[in-house]
Amino acid sequence: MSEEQIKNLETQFEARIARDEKIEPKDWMPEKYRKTHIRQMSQHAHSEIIGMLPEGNWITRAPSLRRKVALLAKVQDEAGHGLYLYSACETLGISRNELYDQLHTGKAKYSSIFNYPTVTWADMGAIGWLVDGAAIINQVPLCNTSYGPYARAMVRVCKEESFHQRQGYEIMIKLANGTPEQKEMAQDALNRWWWPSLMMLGPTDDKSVHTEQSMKWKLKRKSNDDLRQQFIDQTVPQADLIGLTIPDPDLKWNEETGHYDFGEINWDEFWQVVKGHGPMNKERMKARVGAWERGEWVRDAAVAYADKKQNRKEKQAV
Amino acid sequence: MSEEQIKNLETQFEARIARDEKIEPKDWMPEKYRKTHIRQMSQHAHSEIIGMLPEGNWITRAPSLRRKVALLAKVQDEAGHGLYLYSACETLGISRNELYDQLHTGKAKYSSIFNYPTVTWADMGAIGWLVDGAAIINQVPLCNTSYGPYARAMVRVCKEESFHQRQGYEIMIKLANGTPEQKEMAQDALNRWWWPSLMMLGPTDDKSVHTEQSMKWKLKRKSNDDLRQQFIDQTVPQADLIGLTIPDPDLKWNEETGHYDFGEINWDEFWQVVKGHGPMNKERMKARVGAWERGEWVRDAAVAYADKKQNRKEKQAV
Amino acid sequence: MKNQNLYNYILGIADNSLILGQRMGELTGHGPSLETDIACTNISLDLFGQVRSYYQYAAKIAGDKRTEDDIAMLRKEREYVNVLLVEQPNTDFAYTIARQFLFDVYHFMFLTELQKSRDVTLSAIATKSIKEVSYHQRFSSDWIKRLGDGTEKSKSKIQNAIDSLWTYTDELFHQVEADKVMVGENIGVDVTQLKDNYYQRVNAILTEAMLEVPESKWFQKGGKEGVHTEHLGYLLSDLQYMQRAYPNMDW
Amino acid sequence: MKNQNLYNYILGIADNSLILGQRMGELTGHGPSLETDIACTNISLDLFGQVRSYYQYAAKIAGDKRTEDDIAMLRKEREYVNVLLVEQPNTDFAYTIARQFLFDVYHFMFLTELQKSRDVTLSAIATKSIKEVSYHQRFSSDWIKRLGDGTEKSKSKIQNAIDSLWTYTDELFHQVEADKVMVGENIGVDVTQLKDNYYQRVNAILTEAMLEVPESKWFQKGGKEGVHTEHLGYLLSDLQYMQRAYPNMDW
Repeated sequence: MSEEQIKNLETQFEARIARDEKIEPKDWMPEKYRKTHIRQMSQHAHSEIIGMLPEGNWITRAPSLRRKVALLAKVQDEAGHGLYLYSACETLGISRNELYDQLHTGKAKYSSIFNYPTVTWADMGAIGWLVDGAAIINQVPLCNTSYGPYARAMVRVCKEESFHQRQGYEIMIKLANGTPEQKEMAQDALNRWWWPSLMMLGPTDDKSVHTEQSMKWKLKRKSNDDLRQQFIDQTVPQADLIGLTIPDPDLKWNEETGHYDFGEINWDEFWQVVKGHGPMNKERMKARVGAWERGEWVRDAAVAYADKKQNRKEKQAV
Repeated sequence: MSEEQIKNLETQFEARIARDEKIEPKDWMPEKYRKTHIRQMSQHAHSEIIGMLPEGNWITRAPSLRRKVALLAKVQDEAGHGLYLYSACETLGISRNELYDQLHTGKAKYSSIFNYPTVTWADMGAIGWLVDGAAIINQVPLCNTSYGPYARAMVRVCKEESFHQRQGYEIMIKLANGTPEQKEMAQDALNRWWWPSLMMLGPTDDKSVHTEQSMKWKLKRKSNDDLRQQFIDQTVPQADLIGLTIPDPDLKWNEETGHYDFGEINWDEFWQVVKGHGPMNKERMKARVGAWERGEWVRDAAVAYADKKQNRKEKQAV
Repeated sequence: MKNQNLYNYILGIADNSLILGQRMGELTGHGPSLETDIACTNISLDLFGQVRSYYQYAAKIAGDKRTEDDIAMLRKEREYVNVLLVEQPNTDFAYTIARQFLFDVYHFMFLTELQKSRDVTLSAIATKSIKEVSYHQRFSSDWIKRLGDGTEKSKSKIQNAIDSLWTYTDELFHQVEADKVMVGENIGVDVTQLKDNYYQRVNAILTEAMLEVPESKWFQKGGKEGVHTEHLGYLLSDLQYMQRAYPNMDW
Repeated sequence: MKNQNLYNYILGIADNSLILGQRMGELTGHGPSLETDIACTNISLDLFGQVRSYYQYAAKIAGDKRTEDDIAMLRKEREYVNVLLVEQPNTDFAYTIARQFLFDVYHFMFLTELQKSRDVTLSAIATKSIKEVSYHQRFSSDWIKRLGDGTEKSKSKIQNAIDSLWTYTDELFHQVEADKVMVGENIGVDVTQLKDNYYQRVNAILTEAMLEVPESKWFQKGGKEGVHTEHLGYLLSDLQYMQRAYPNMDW
């Protein structure tokens, strides 16, 4: 194609997006669009998969059968989200194995929040309430993103995430209204997960890359700082309601702006964790890569069996 | 050597034993004496090593620090007994690796009692009281056995075993005098370990092989049935003293014989366990062989390092 | 308790699902592929769902203050009456599949009969559960075939797992006192009647999977009387941790 | 409590020995050779012996009904203040040795200083313990050399273990509030002063063992504030099982 033809296609493409039309896998798309989507969608898929580990850590020790069932269902949903998102990613011409390979070699990122350990049961509440809460704020706008398969996956993901968020908050309510020990456990979890949750909304706008292009493609509709403010404004009253204290002495309602002012985020910690030096980065990768390597013979067997079955069918057909 | 010379040596040899002289590694001995001793001593050594597993199972879960320390010390003693006995065995010209190989391939036996699981803490008491109790009855006569290294090893072993036996009984006393739950735990352990302990003294005399020869060599000084009776007569009053009930409805004092009469032993179970079909035979061998295989690279490294060090010394000497 | 036999009978059913569910739950996030991970988590979820129905019913029968969680998490090891099979560890995926398969075939047959129970609650639980268990059985049987007729390595691994776990199959058909009483009252299933069919079905699938049917006639037992292998204690330390460390709290 | 700082300070010392002792105790019967098995069991035994002295003293200071066992086994995970290093699992013998070595070098230096404590009980415990720890250090250092300068495989395994555990070494030299107060009272050891010597000594042995000294400057912390890695919870389920399941009993 000539440069002019490409330019032309690009203009039509941008116009379609501007008209809120969905881009589908077989449609023409700029290479950068494809690459950016693979990066973001796979990062999202990987986050679901790695995100299974900190919560999986409490399945065997859930305090009641009801909570155990709910936790199992939640972690299973996350695996399901991973599955849709990998499938959506595959529509852009990359295989699941390539995506895994990027994860396992550290080439692809996943959400840094999962590099913190889950040290008490209350962390199951805090993750649902705060981490899923922040995730939803990031994700709801993506239900209207321009790439069709991603938008449709996100509709389903958001519905379930919002259920998980309520479930997490409900765990916190129960603890906060429980015995002093339970309330302390809830407060401790809030103390540990609050700041990492704020960091989840991404670096401050002046440090954030790709934002303008992503806005145009509807991969992003608000800036990180706006999303963070939305998360804080939404979460602080929820904490108040159940008598827990946000661990930020600078937090206060600002009548003028109609928002909460909040203290400084430790971005050094954020970048340290992103670079792989968080408390659990190595453990998470070890668990993931270990499962993958231990599973190799199983996957090989499934392929060999399928091949044999196919051969037998073909022979019968002859 | 002529047959006559050998005959002559044999006669002198038997005479020495009859005079209660010790046979030492460098002394001439009949091949059968050597083989019988290797079999018995290695079986004894293997029993110490495998015997570490059922008790090792409770080290991480011992109910108090005092008990944990005592249990660690006890299991360490068992490893130590294994060590002396393997060394004593090596004096007869067989290597430790050959002995291990016999154990790991199932060619050599170990005491069948260790093929039962330790399912509660009280089993630590029952093993000390009953299993070590039965072992001592088997072993005390061996302190005067004819083969010097074996006799000397047994002196040390018996001293420690008798300490272990008291320690086990003390655990049972504490439980029997404890809460109803603790007492129940003690009774349950007695119920499960009583019959296997009786079986530990070996098959009934009419089913026992090698006995006559072993008597002559002082490898055995009483028959299995006599030892078993001694064990029962000694243990029943100990159970009575702490209010536990021996799980044998046929058990009763016989004024005439001056011994306890007791019920029939389930020899089918005994032979089943001996043949490898006990509850834990496979698990014990799996644990043992697993540890050995996982340790191969460690042992290889130690050898390689020692060789390098030796080479360096030799080079310096040149 | 008015109906101790019924109570014991329910525990005899439910403890199997509890312990197997716990074992499958250990694997979440660590499966050989995302699809198997989801399936194993799903089996765990189904089993715990069944467990809740059974223990809620048992708690009702007990008629005192005990709850489903008390029954699940506050007994002593010697009071759990699951068969030894289900407590065996996740040594590798072959053991996981073999354990599941050897249990599923039994479980499906058992629930088929339990649907006919004179006890309407048990019959209803069975009817609800059998759909789930039918899926479990399909999943584990399919994997038996994939592994048995896959590669040399997978064949050897699954054969080894089947051989090791075989010794725990006979116990599925043992009866304790409560079982006999409940059979007599047309509430319980006579498991002794399931045995021949069980081995026929298992053998057929193993054969289809190009595997050898183990010949050993030596079987282990004890679980139904609460005498377990040394694996159960560690499983219980985790299962019970929160209820033990934070007694008498709501979650 | 009259002397909460001293109490906390003692726990800060003793929890390390408790958790490391528990880890070493897991290996009993499963070592690569009978001699290493005995040595690891012996280290566990020594550490638990020390733990008892410390907790008995702590219980005395607390002055209420609590016993050494309550302190050892009835705290919540967030109340254990051991360094993260000692709770890391026995991944293989290389990890076991690397963990032991990285702790022993610190432990020996620490006890050397603690002998000078103004608190006579702590000083006496240190004097008694240092003989044992001197043996531990010799054992682990010797094995670092054997593995580092043994075969290709052992070199790679021990290097990998050292690299992985290195991130937990810096925390040994952190001070919590109680540490600072106790240093001020000439009771506690100023661990910040041990750091340079520690790395010198560790580096010297690693170099002698033909191993690379890790260059990473990123370190993990949290243990001293009770925020542990996900490994500790499982260790505690076992450690606490009996005390939790059978509360208020004598053993």
